[in-house]
Amino acid sequence: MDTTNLVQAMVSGLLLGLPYGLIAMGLSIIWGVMNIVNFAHGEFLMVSMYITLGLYTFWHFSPVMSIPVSAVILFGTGWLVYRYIVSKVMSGPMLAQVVVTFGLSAFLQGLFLFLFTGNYRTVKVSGILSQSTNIHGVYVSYPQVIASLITIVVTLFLSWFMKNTMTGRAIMATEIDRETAKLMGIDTEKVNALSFGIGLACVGIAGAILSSYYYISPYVGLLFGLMSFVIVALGGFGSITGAVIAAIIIGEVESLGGVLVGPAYKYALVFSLYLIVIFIKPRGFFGW
Amino acid sequence: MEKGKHLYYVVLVVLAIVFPIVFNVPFVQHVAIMVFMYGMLAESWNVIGGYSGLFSFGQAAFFGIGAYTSTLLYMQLGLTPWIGMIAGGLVAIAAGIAIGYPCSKLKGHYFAIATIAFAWIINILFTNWSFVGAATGLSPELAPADSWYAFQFRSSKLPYYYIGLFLMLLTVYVVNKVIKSKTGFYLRALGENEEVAASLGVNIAKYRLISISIASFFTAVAGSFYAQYVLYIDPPSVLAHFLSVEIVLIAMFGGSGTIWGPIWGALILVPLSQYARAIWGGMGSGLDIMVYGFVIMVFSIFRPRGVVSFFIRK
Amino acid sequence: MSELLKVEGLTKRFGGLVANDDISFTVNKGEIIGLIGPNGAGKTTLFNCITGFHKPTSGKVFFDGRDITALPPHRVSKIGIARTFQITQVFPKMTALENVMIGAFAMTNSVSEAKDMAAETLSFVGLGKKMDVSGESLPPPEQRRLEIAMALSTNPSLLMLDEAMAGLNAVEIDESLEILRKLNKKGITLIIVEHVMRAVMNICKRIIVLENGRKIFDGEKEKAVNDPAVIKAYLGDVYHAEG
Amino acid sequence: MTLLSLKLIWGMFIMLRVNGIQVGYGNMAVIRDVSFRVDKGEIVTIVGSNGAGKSTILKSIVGLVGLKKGNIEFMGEDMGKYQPHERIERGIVLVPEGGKVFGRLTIKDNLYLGSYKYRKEDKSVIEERIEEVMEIFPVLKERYHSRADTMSGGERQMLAMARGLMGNPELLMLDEPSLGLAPKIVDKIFEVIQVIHSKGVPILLVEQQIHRALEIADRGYVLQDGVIVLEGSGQELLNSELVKKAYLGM
Amino acid sequence: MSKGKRVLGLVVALSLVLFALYGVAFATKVIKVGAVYPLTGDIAPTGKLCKEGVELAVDIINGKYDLDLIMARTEGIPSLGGAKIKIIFADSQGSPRTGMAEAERLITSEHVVAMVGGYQSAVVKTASYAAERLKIPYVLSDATSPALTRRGFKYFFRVNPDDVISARNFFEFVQDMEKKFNRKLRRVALLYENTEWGSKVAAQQRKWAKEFGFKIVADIPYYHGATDVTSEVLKLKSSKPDVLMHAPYVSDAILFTKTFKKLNFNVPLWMGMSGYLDPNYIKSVGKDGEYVVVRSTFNPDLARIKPLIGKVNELYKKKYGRDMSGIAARSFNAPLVLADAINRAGSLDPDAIRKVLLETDIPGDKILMAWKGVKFNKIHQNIYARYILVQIQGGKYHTVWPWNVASTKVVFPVPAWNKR
Repeated sequence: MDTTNLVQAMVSGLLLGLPYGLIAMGLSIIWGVMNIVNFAHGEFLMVSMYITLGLYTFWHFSPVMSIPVSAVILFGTGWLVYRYIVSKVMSGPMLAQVVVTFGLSAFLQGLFLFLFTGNYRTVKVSGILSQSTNIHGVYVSYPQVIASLITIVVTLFLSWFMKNTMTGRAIMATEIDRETAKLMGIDTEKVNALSFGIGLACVGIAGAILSSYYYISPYVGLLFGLMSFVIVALGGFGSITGAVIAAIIIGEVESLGGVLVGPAYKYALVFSLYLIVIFIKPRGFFGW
Repeated sequence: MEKGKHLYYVVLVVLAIVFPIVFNVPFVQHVAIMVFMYGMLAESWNVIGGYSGLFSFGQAAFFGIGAYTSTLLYMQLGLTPWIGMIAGGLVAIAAGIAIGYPCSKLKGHYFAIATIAFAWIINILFTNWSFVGAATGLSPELAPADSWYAFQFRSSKLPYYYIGLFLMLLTVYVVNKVIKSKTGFYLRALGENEEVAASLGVNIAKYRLISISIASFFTAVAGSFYAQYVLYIDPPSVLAHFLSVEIVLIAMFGGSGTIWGPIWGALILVPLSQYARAIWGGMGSGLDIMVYGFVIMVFSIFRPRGVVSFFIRK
Repeated sequence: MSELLKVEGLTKRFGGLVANDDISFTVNKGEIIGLIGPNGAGKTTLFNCITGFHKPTSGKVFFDGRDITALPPHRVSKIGIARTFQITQVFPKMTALENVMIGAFAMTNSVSEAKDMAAETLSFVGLGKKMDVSGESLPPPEQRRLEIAMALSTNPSLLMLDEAMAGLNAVEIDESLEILRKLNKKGITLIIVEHVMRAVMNICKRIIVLENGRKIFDGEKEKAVNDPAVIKAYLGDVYHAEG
Repeated sequence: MTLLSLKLIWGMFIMLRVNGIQVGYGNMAVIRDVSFRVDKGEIVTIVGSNGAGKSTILKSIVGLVGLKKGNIEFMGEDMGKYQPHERIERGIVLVPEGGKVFGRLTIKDNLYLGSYKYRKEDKSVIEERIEEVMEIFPVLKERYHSRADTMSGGERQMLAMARGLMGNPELLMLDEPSLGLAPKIVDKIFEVIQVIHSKGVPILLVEQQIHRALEIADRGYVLQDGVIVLEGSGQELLNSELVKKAYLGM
Repeated sequence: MSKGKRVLGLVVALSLVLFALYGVAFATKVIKVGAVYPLTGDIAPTGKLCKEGVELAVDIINGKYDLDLIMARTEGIPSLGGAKIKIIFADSQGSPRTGMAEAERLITSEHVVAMVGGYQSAVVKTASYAAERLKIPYVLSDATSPALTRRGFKYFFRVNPDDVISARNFFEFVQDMEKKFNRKLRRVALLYENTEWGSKVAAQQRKWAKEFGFKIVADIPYYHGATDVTSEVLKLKSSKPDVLMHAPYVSDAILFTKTFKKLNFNVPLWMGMSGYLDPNYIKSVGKDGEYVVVRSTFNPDLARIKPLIGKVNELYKKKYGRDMSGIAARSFNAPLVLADAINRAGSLDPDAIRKVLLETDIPGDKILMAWKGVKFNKIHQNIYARYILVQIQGGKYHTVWPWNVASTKVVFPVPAWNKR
């Protein structure tokens, strides 16, 4: 394996990992605040990809332009899903929440299969989104760079938001101690809905930008959802930066490991890494 | 009350025995066999997830290990799958301990994801390991005729039906026995509060492993049963992540932490998915999956504690 | 009196924080020791180190002459040390009887025997009528007593109670003290962490005071209330007014 | 004077009125029939064993626990229809037991959260308030940017109270402010309670250190088995046989 | 017993009985034939194409068409009084277990007299096992795993060529290319999705590579459904192959094509199968899919040498609005062969159908494919079946090999990405 390929693998790993981070961040927020596993997370990614496809098909929105639209729609979806579905089982046993979100994921898959068939679709991008550049033999595709940059921006924004706004503090407070948060006059139900919305908005952003270089089908969310579970657990539940750092690590392991050990084993490496880390640090890198 | 309850069970079992004779339709029998298999799987999961508070999302690994062990023993050594079934169970226990031991400090979601990771690793290893047929999977040579030794029945599904029924009832019986014993009390204690349990002399690590072993064993036995029933196994069909999820789903849907809950779950969800597919699946429109998901969702909103909550009086 | 528990130079660090700093003391058979000190002084950490929930950073713990340092909790329980927790912890979904049975299984493998033993212990702490009530539906003071019953059911020779009196009124405290005295008469040695000074003063002969992880006093209770270090760190000048 | 205007004037003095409330978890009633009131400028204390339902009363006033019977009036308005956050916006503040602060957040963030109801106002409103509160709790100033979980038990209690004041309470409820604190720190807490009181904030105090609580209280109620068995001025209660015997151990 | 318990018990019991009755209720009037395809799941789009091919074949069997095709000029099955064929489709969800259960259901509850189709080899394996057990003829024309016909099944027949033939054809083609362009193309990279089908394809390719003296420079299985394939492509890239042989499903074909481009992986001869033949592929990757050489059994441009192909393609176009794909065409064969057998047998008895199937000898001009005909050997494999190779040029598939049926010249080597 020559150096160029190794560097290529590392760069690709980074560009692969960062967008994972965006998806995982959304999951992490939901997980942290409500302590529930959103099994339908990957399916919401799929929904946002179809939204991007729709915007492209009818109004020729480029995926970058559909980011805000998709984020807003997914935010609203998250809010509604919390209000009308998840909140109903919040007081139930933990796994009732698993069952509900799993049911939701099957429902969404079925629904999109029904509406759009199982056909694979792509958003035809042009201009910079369709190009890649070559730096000393290392190829970097612009859409992935854009996706990574957006991830960084969103991470910085969310970290700032959590630390410096009243709403952010309210989310953190709810995450730490729900009852005391209520005593601050925080409407924790609203915070939950908001967090679900923010979590899905992250997915909305990720889905829009992913559409520029990934195919779209009702089943596309499966592995993305699964990877984000692992990433969130690796980074530590509820930690935004933890999710991003874990995502980069996972991306690198997937990419470098695939090259060095063999592509067939790359996911095995990813999962083994999780197990090893978790045996040493049972709460992930940044878990509290 | 006790007596009435026993009578109730006897009637149910008799009904179960007569059922396939009355409805001698292979598809109906197939659905019933799947009910038994999933009932068994969900009941095994119940031991760890329902009672001991260890939410495993990786049961497919043990299912696959059971299926592979008995099939390999039959193909390589000509050993009857009946013994292979036990062997598979034992191998699964070993695997369960191998993963359970290092995981003994993990709780809640972290444990759940560790089991997902474990099952995926097993899946990937099997997919690339040529000794176990790698991606191609294994199909044991077909016996020329029905054979109890080879555990293959071609002329009728009835043997599978009764074996499945028996295995499921056996699982329920054993789980019930365990739960009512000291071990069972300890497992429940783990599930409710590990710290207090430890302070009262419960060896957490040991009982976690006991719990995992029981569940792995019966899950593997179900896997062997499956392998003999379908006579073809490959990683996507016996080691799939989705299978693990289904098991949890059924147990939860029926009501985990109760003896009959998981069986109810299987009794309702398995026919639902099978018939939804049979009725709408041919259109390929996704309607069946939609209906399945919708029913699960709505039901768990109104009955978050599962089907068994119908039986628990306020 | 013979020595039952001996703590030698026990230190426990959590990262940079020193929760227990070189603590040594001995407890003799049949004693009732009061362990007091401000919040965060390291009392609960000390409990956790003795009962195996934490591994001490350095130092040793001996029980009945045997080195039990870093033995896991269930082993510590088996050799005869029982404890309760600062924040009441019971098995929420199990009935009171089942809660106590878990402890009783340390003595027997038979479910029916465990049941009988548990019933007896429950009656002993005055919860005989609440056997079938689930742990979580008992009111807090009764959960406290259930906790004691659970600890007792393991047949300990040393019982360590972490704020078992918090939230009890005077009458209830007296009742609890009565139970503790009875236990002590049976030969059970007691270490109690308590802020309720009237309880401590009432039942303990000897008091150990911790501050910032260090032992600052160990001796007769009468001396404690006049000890300037104890007054400065913990009691303040108001103690006398409280009676 | 008509009856109506009498009621109006009377109402101007009453901050909180609790009428025959019943509260319970599951099948058991923790609070069976409790009525009391807090007037403007008063310190009122409820005496009774912990776990007997004093905390539950405070929680039900702020809305964390639902009522089975009875009602709660605050500044003449029935609180029944309001969620906890709506009650807090109306000026009811509860400082919870055990100095519960948000450990992973800084002292600054904790204080900001205390004035969550002013989130839509200009930041300077909050900053000003922080200045005021700091005067009462100078210790917080030094640690302003450090995490709350690095503080000692006593400091946390101070922070919890300061955070409560950030909400500009019309009624401040303190749940066991001295719980688990060294007697020395307790002195300080009681000093601060009086300082707060001197600023005209009515206080409803639930306290284990009965003697000291009654000393500073204008009025007190004795709660036993879920009902109020005795009420009177702090001094009256201190001298009553019941309190002496059951709570002061005299 | 509580009221809830009783009501629930009743509901469950009742629905179980209803479900059970559902299984028994149907009786036969038309001739029912079962077909199991992946109609949901991530290869559902391909399953749907298969279904379309089957549906068109049934139209032709049941109606009167002026086509030089078996069963076209008659309506229904003449020897059975013009009885109509009806296909009962079922969804395998891509799972062998479901495939088996659905096959059984079709046979025992829907009372189909024979089975066709399957697409994924792993599913056909169990579905055909069920059919064999229940003694129902199974005529397959889409799955390609060689193992399927090597189990000694009595009732199982395959019309289309298998992967042994495919692998051999691939290397024959490469050899022909070497001759034609006078350039050595000995370094071969294998890339395949890692389930039953892909791994079997690779095994055959390895075998034939050895036979023909090619060097395997990369042998890369991958997880179908992966979110990213960078490392796979990097491995390929560093092996510097002359020829790439790729066995993907459609989603992987799309993802790999995009990644090839992204990482500037260029191979002189890019060969693929299956997923590359799915119309979704060209639709999704557009220009980037140009010049892939794809294994097929059919292509509309063969109409030039076999007019029948053009006519059938017209019918297909009328029905579905686009050209008939190789996938649909492949599935089209089985129902015709089966209907012909039923007609000749004049009976629905499985053994009678089996007997005439064994005697089948359909000449090449009576079938859609450019084969010499249909004739089954000992293991029930059609001995005349073979592949053609098509190349994507200008967004369409053009036949390029064997040379004698080629409609267009093969473009070689594949130009650099920035020159496409």
